[in-house]
Amino acid sequence: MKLLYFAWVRQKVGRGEETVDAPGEATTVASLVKWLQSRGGGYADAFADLKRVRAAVNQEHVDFSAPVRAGDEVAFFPPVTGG
Amino acid sequence: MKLLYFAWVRQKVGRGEETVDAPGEATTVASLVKWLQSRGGGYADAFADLKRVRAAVNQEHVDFSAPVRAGDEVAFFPPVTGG
Amino acid sequence: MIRVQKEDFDPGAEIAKLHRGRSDIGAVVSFVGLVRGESHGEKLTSMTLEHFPGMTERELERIEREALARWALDDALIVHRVGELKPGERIVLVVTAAPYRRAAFEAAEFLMDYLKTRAPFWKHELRASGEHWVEARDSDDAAAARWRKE
Amino acid sequence: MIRVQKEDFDPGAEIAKLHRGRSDIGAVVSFVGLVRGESHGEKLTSMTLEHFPGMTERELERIEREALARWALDDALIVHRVGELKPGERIVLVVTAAPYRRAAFEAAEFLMDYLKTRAPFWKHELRASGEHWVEARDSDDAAAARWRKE
Repeated sequence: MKLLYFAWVRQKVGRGEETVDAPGEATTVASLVKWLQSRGGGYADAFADLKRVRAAVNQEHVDFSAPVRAGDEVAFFPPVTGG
Repeated sequence: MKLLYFAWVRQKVGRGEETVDAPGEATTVASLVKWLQSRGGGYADAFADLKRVRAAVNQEHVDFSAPVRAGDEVAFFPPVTGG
Repeated sequence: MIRVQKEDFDPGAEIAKLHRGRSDIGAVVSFVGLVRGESHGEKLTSMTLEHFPGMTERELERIEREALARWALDDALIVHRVGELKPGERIVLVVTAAPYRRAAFEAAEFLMDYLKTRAPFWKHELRASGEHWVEARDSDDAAAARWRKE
Repeated sequence: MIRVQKEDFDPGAEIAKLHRGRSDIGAVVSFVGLVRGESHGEKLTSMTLEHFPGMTERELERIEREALARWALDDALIVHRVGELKPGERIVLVVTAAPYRRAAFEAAEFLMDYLKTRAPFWKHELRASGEHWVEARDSDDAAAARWRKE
């Protein structure tokens, strides 16, 4: 699974992307986030307040209840501020 | 009193402007129009359907109930269609 | 600023002039009105815009003043052409500049709606079937009525 | 058409490109977003726009497609810059072309409201007090919610 991080989520995690082997129980965005939080350090910091984090799976905006599976590209970022 | 005519009102009247000595009873736009209608010909034609005619006194849009006096500039025209 | 002129105008240059050298403006909205090549299902040959010199400028200034009073605008511009125009030619330009986009959008729509119903311009069309004065549209009156204060 | 680029754009040229050689367009509305020189009461030194390459283009295309489906538009254009920008510089351009003005105005506002809440861009500001990520504004969510169909 490929993970992407943008803006301050990227800064807190300390990298822009990585490929991970998420555990079998990470079947939704929410459970994937739970696993990431458990890695501590920058991850715990980036995902400390989930009201401030948004997700996209394969470049589509999704809720945290959306399913994820091996091979997906999952991105985490703050609410967008373009325009 | 100076009278101005625009668009098809001008075409029907047959001129763009004229200076007139309106009779004493022409104290409002409506009574001025009544007098103009009485002149017949192009005037009767131009002022046949007053729902289609608008007026301005001294370059301000007015209702037909607005007062007019000697020295005023009174303009008649169809509803505007710019833009 | 308002201008009534026979000559064409350059929308890009007018937009740039409004915000160049300033950093308080966050949003610039422009409207360009063009002569359409068809009218009442007929091919349009040309359109001539007649106006009431003097009153036109006064009405446009009044409309612009009202927009500047009602919205938090940094600046506004109205340019309207008169005389003969061909299909595809520019007729009118409205530009509004504001710190934020909502005011710029609303004020530009307001300026167009008011201009359409208050500024003394009249369109005369030359079409296949002959010459016709354009009739005012009820939809323009309705659009202008939206802005009337309660 | 949509474009994401580091380079500046020319609003006048883009407006003209959209209607040149056509006579079915009666109204062209444009929006230009600019970097303001002040943020949170502080002087802004510069702003850097980060984005999600790939998803940005997909989202902008999706938003444009929705506008073309909802309004009677002849054409539309979105250009958004990325990278470092100084106060007064252009950030974003939206242009809509339609037979009549109401559709052009509404669609341009819709494109901006949706772009602000859906396109994956993030603004990073360098201010007197240091570096700050711009926070999303509730007013932008409210503006986008206006267009949600019942």
